[in-house]
Amino acid sequence: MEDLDSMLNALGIKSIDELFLDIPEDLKVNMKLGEPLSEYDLINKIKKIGDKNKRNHLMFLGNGIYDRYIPHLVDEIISRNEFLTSYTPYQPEISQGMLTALFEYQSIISDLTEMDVTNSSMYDGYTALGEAVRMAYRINGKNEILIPENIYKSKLSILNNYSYGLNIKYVKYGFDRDTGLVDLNDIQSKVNENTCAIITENPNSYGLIDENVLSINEVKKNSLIISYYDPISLGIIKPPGEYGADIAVAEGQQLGIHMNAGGPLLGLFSFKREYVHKSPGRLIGEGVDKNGRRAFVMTLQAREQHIRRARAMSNICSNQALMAVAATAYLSILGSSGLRKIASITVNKAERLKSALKSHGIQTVFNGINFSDVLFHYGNYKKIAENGISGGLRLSDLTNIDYYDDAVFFSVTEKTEDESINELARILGDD
Amino acid sequence: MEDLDSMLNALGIKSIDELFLDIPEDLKVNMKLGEPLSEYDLINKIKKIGDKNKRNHLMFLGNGIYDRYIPHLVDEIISRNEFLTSYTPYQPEISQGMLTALFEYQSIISDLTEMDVTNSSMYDGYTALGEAVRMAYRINGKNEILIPENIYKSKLSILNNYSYGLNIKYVKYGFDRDTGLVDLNDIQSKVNENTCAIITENPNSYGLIDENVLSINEVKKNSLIISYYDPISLGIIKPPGEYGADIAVAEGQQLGIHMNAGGPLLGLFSFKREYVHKSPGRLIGEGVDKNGRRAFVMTLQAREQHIRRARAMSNICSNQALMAVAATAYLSILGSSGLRKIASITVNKAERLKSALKSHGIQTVFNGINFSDVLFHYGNYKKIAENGISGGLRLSDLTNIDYYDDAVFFSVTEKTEDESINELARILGDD
Amino acid sequence: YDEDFLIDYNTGNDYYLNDCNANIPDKLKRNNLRLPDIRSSDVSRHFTKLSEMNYSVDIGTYPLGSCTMKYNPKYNDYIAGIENFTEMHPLDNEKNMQGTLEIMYGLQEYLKKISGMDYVSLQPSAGAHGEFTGILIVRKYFEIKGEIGKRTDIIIPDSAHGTNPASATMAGFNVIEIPSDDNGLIDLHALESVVSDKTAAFMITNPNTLGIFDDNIIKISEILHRHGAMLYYDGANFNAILGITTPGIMGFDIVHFNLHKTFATPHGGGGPGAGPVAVRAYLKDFLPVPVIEKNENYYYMNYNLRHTIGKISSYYGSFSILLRAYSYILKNGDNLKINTQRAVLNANYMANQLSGFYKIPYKKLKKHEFVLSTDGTGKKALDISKYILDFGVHSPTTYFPLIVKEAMMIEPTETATKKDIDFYVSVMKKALDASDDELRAAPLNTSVSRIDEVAAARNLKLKW
Amino acid sequence: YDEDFLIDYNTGNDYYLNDCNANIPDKLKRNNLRLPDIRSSDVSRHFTKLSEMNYSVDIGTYPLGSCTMKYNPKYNDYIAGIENFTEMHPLDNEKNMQGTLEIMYGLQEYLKKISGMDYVSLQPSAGAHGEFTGILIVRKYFEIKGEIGKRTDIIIPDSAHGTNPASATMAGFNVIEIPSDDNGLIDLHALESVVSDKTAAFMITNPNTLGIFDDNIIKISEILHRHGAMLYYDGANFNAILGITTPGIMGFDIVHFNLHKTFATPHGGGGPGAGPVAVRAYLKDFLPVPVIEKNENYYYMNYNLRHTIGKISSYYGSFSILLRAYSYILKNGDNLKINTQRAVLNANYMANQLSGFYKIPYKKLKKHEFVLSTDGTGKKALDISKYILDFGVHSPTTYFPLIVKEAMMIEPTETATKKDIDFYVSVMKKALDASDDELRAAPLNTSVSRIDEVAAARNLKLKW
Repeated sequence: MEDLDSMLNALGIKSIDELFLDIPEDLKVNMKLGEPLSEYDLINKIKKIGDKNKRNHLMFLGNGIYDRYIPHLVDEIISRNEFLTSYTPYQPEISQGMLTALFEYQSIISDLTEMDVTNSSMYDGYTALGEAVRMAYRINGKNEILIPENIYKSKLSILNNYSYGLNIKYVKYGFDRDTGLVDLNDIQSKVNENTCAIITENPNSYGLIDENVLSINEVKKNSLIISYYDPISLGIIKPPGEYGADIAVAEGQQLGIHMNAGGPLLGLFSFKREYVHKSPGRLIGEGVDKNGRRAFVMTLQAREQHIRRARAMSNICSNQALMAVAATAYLSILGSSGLRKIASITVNKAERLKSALKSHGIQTVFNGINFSDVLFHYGNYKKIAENGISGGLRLSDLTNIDYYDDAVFFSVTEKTEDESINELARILGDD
Repeated sequence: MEDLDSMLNALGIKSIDELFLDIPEDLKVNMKLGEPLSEYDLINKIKKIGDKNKRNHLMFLGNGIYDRYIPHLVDEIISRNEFLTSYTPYQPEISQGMLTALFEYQSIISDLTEMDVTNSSMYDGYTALGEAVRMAYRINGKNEILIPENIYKSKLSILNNYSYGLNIKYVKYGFDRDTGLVDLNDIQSKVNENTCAIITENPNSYGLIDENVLSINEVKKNSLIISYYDPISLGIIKPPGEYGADIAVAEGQQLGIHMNAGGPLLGLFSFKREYVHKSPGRLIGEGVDKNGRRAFVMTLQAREQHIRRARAMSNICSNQALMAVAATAYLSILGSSGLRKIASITVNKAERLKSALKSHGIQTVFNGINFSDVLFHYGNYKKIAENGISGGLRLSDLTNIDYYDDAVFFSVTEKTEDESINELARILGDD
Repeated sequence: YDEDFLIDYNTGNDYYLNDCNANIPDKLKRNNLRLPDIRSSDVSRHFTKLSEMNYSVDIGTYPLGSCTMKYNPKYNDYIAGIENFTEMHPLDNEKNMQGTLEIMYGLQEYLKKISGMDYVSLQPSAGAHGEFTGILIVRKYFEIKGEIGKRTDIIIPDSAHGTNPASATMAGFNVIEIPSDDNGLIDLHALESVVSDKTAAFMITNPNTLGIFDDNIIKISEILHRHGAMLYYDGANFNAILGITTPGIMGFDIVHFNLHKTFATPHGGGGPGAGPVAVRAYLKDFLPVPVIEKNENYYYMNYNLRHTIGKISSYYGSFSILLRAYSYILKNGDNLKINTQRAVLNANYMANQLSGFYKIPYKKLKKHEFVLSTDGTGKKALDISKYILDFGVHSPTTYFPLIVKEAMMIEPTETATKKDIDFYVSVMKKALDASDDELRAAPLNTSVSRIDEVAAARNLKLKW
Repeated sequence: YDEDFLIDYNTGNDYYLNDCNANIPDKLKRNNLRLPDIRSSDVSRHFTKLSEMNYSVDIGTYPLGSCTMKYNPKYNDYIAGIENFTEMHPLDNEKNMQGTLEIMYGLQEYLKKISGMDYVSLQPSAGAHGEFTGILIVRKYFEIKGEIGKRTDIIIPDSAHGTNPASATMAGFNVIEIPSDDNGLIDLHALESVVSDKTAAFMITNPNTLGIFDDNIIKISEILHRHGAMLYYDGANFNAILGITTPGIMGFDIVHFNLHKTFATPHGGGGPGAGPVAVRAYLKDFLPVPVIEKNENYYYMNYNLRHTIGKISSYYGSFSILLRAYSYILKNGDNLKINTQRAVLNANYMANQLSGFYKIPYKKLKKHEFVLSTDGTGKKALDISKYILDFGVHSPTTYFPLIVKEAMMIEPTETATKKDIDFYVSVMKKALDASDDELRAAPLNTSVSRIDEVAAARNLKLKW
């Protein structure tokens, strides 16, 4: 048993209460938070709450968060005490493990996107996009941002919040109503000398792999390209670095992170080397120690809040370091061949979903190539709900687009079983 | 990609098959073990098999294996790669972690039992008892072992196997039919100059905390006492070291090890210092390194099979090291106060079970104090089965005792909920 | 360890998946993809070795001031891994998510009580994100009130965390910094002299970063409110007051929490954290949507807040962190107050033990942390922070707060035992006896020695 | 780390449980109980630090000969933790345990196929336990046959694992050791000269501990069977033949497996292992009970074996280890043969690379392992084994088998990459260039230096 009395004695006090004499009595509260529980009772209670969640085998949700298979080694790695319970690596000499892992994260995401630099993580994809807009504004000071007209409403809401304090205007560009692909002419007509940046999405918000996105570079003039991509799709489709992205951001949840009702997530944030001093977030750099040995440190900290305070490039302090380690582990376990396969299986499963639903009379809205998310014409929402299907998100709920009748999403991943697809088709088609 | 060709080149061969030319062609087989699976498919398949197990909330099984709560920290510790995937610590300089942990295990179990020495684990409680008999025989060379008449049949079977090659005779001693406690007079009458050892059990095989066991010391004459105990019970009842045990063994599963349908388990094996050179299994000793620093090594290896071969004290090589670490972690997390509480709760739950069943007309076979296992008169086996109750093991199945009508066991632990007890009583009593 | 990069292993990928090709037009198809080509066994070894080169709460004392590095109980790792929680999609049907929503609702309720506020949003992903959210609420509030053109300033003390001014600027406010008084507290005169009807809010911690509780807090609140401005509570130092007092009773309008500090969720080497925001009733309508509400026993997401700032995170916040915090509160209950008391005892005891050896400026009675100065010892805080690493402990936060010269900011938390503190104190004393050469040479027993950070920033290398 | 014992922490237990007293007569009541008084946070730190002082497969190459230290895939840790398996009581109703029984049945079937035998018992807890079980079966068989008085001998080659003679003695047999021939193989003449109608069995590995496959195996089998004796297969070296050949086709009667070797279950710093036994049809009735059988789709435990030796473990074996082995086989399927090939390639490549530098006696073509001798290099195997520890690798098994002077027995397994092997070879070569002083001083970079084992055995200290 510890000698608490000797601690009190050293302080010359009789009771711990004396340490709170500086708090006026009338500010003190008598808070009731409940009896303490044993660990067993705690886990019992929480498990019972968990049991109220219903997990459905007809799982066709996506649109940003995907139920992909996570190799157990990923969980094993990020549950190592030394990663899990460490703080931001302020003392690099005893934090080389995390620093190296984060440096590898920066490297692997830069390789994946073919961008020059990747920072050591943002909160999630949407806030990363918000930070990208702020960064673009810092780079060229212009104030119009072109955004896709079908951008998710929640994404747009975050953009608005992230530029709330700035003088930024969002201008929407259109899509071809038949193909669902970006309308390059519309972009061209809207780019002007005030255009700060064009936000592109590939796959786009209709779920299509959009070849026109690859050509936005040709119409952007002096503006910047902010590319919002799907990291798994980069296993088979061209990376943002190849089609002119200045800043590339994405939601990294698919890279080894459990869905967890949407958090914690991982904002991937990459950019061209020349913009590094305008970039937000943490950066890990390689250097050497006194003995010339390779060593890693947080670098360019002068951009950050704890040094630059009001003039910092962002206010980020805590970020998603552990999730970045998960993504690094995930991508290295899969390797190039694994990622290519998973991306390919996803495309093929989407095709399978389309043909299964088609054979039950349900049509896609567009004819293009889908990645995970596929948009169908289907109006019997009640049936979706009654059959407890997880899926069938309405385009009109997710976006401001309302000119496609009864357009709903069903999404797939490499985990989607063919039997589930068939079952879904049977249920939906059985009118 | 690795350069396998260069390995083949170095060997001067063209194909790996050439490395198997020494195996005659007619000995080669074409084995079909199935297509490889992805990790996802694997886990899916195994989970589906797991779903075929039915876990019952009316869980009243015990009699050696108990469903106790395991603090998650225990699992966390034994899943550390460095413990989990290491081998026997043959190179102590890089194995101090496991060696220290095992030394602590030896210490903590010695403290728990108040015995001098504990070895670094046996397979399980029953084989530990088998090894204890062999050790007793090595110590005094006599060949009669007194055993309780109500000893579990499976335990006895293992004893027979462990002494199969020795000239050992098992002689049973009796119990008072009313109290269910050891008959000291019977033991006294059976101890003679050939008696090698007396095996005692506390709690005894009827589930009773048996005060007579504490007095066997007084009637043993020149024989040895081998004490089989319940490690959790030592939170409140006297330890074997206090009532004269020469060798004390137990099943350690309750100390932080999941039930896992009965394995892996942990054989606790302690003894008096003077017998150390006759003892089986691994021993970790404290020593110093070249620089005088405290260090741990496997010691007295000359007793073991890899050195002494045919004349070894046992054939044990692999043991239950990781489970020993679990037990060490478990006992240190609980501490003296925690173990006392768990033991007390167990006794109280047993009392609760007795009064609940009694209020529904179901009587205990004995009136003594029970630890986890309680013997009731109850003959409606069908009802137990039909209600899917996990429990109701028959005394006549477990032991060779057949003179108590319809005697069945229901067991409790600190996890047993009062509502479950009440539900059990309602179901059983509702005749 | 001298550990290679993943990309340099080239041991051949062995992750098994059926092969498969998708039909993608060449124009879209990726040609080169260069991910590490490495076996799973090597991935495991790589990260196991890296992890062993990393300090953590599970290794030893980690008294980073204002970071509250307390033990992260392992039962929460189990709980956070329950598949019924981890495998929920955020856009699933509300009916399917009742368990998830119950946890979130329960945590909102706890945080209300703990902060003494009326409503809570769990959405922000980190403390700084909570600040940003809070300040956006301030902005929106004044916008709706028609005062946004006028309310341009946010006042912040010079002892504040750097995130405060950064968040305020990010939301488009001017930051006005005011100096602390001679006691390290808020200088009421300085405050009065800058506060005006241009003031939107005053952002402070209490206790502040010096670990000192400002008992003028009610006066401060009155000053702000008299000018129609708000008082913002930075919850980074909540570990000092949990169960003792609340921002609500102190007169704050908006509060953010750092769940990874006060509520023992693991910090993950930098994150994820979680930074819920609590507000008074009059600000409820401004919170991010959805908030979780309850109707009989049915939990639902309420998107209907009249003046909501909208969304601040992609979904509802860092659920698995929220779950751990909920579980931590549920398990400890009324004992949380005992944790607070112990944290404060530890800080005061440690300050007391060091006080003859280092200057510990300002008021003697500390709360959860204290700041010492190496000024006058002839040693630099930097050198001492490196020297003590060789003894298996983590250094304090150094050179912060900026108002103390050669500052070392120490927060032992309730996890530190007397033994830990006594050892730490002995190491800190030993550092004073070390020669300049010894100090400059330190650390010696770490996986790398002191790093040339200036060179690393000059010759930027940000990828392998 | 200089780490205190748990018992020396005295930081105060903080494990929360409601207090409670049981009514126990004083006579029975324990008065003193002295377990460590330590906080959970300190328990976590203690074991985290200890673990970092321990080498493992997840750190690096671990080529202990005959131990088959291959990578233990992490998916198996997940699988072994599935609560539907971990939380089953062994005495539960058969109907409740269908999942558990299906796994056991499935593994029995796999092991039959892999061994070429007819029946399997999963009950033994380790390899040596499997040997003991096998030899008990031999004993019981001859007892039933009425020959036990006569069949007193078990023959074992001098290159055998120590467990073989120990297990044979334990079951009450005399052990007769025969020398190996000039090729390190079984000397058929020596065998013929000792085999007789007193012989109960011959226990061997093939390939043997030198890693050499004995192609006289069919002759050997004939010799034994001609004398009415049995041939016992020690499965420790199974990693050399899995998928290539089987003990069945080689003529063995009884086989044990070491699942923790061949089937990649983690060795846990010494255990738990699992040592299933497979036998030919005529021995089925002698197996321990129960064996798992199947009736349509219902799995059940068959206790009805006429001559069963009874029980050898408390219940049915190390289920969680069995589950991992099952899962490993199910996942890899036909690729297991590729693992075997790679293991053999690795051993031969490594032997080849070292052959100019160390003597590698006997036949050149190895299987999964090989033995080198430091004899002639002027260095002791012990010194070299300590020297190489400083390079972050684990040493080979030293001074075994006994028939090779200054032996180092090396088994890289399929986990070793070319890079691993090349590095290991370079370190082994470097050791030859080290001075005697350097060798004797080694290891230097480990948590402790060389330990005085003799003193530790003389001044026995077995508890804190």
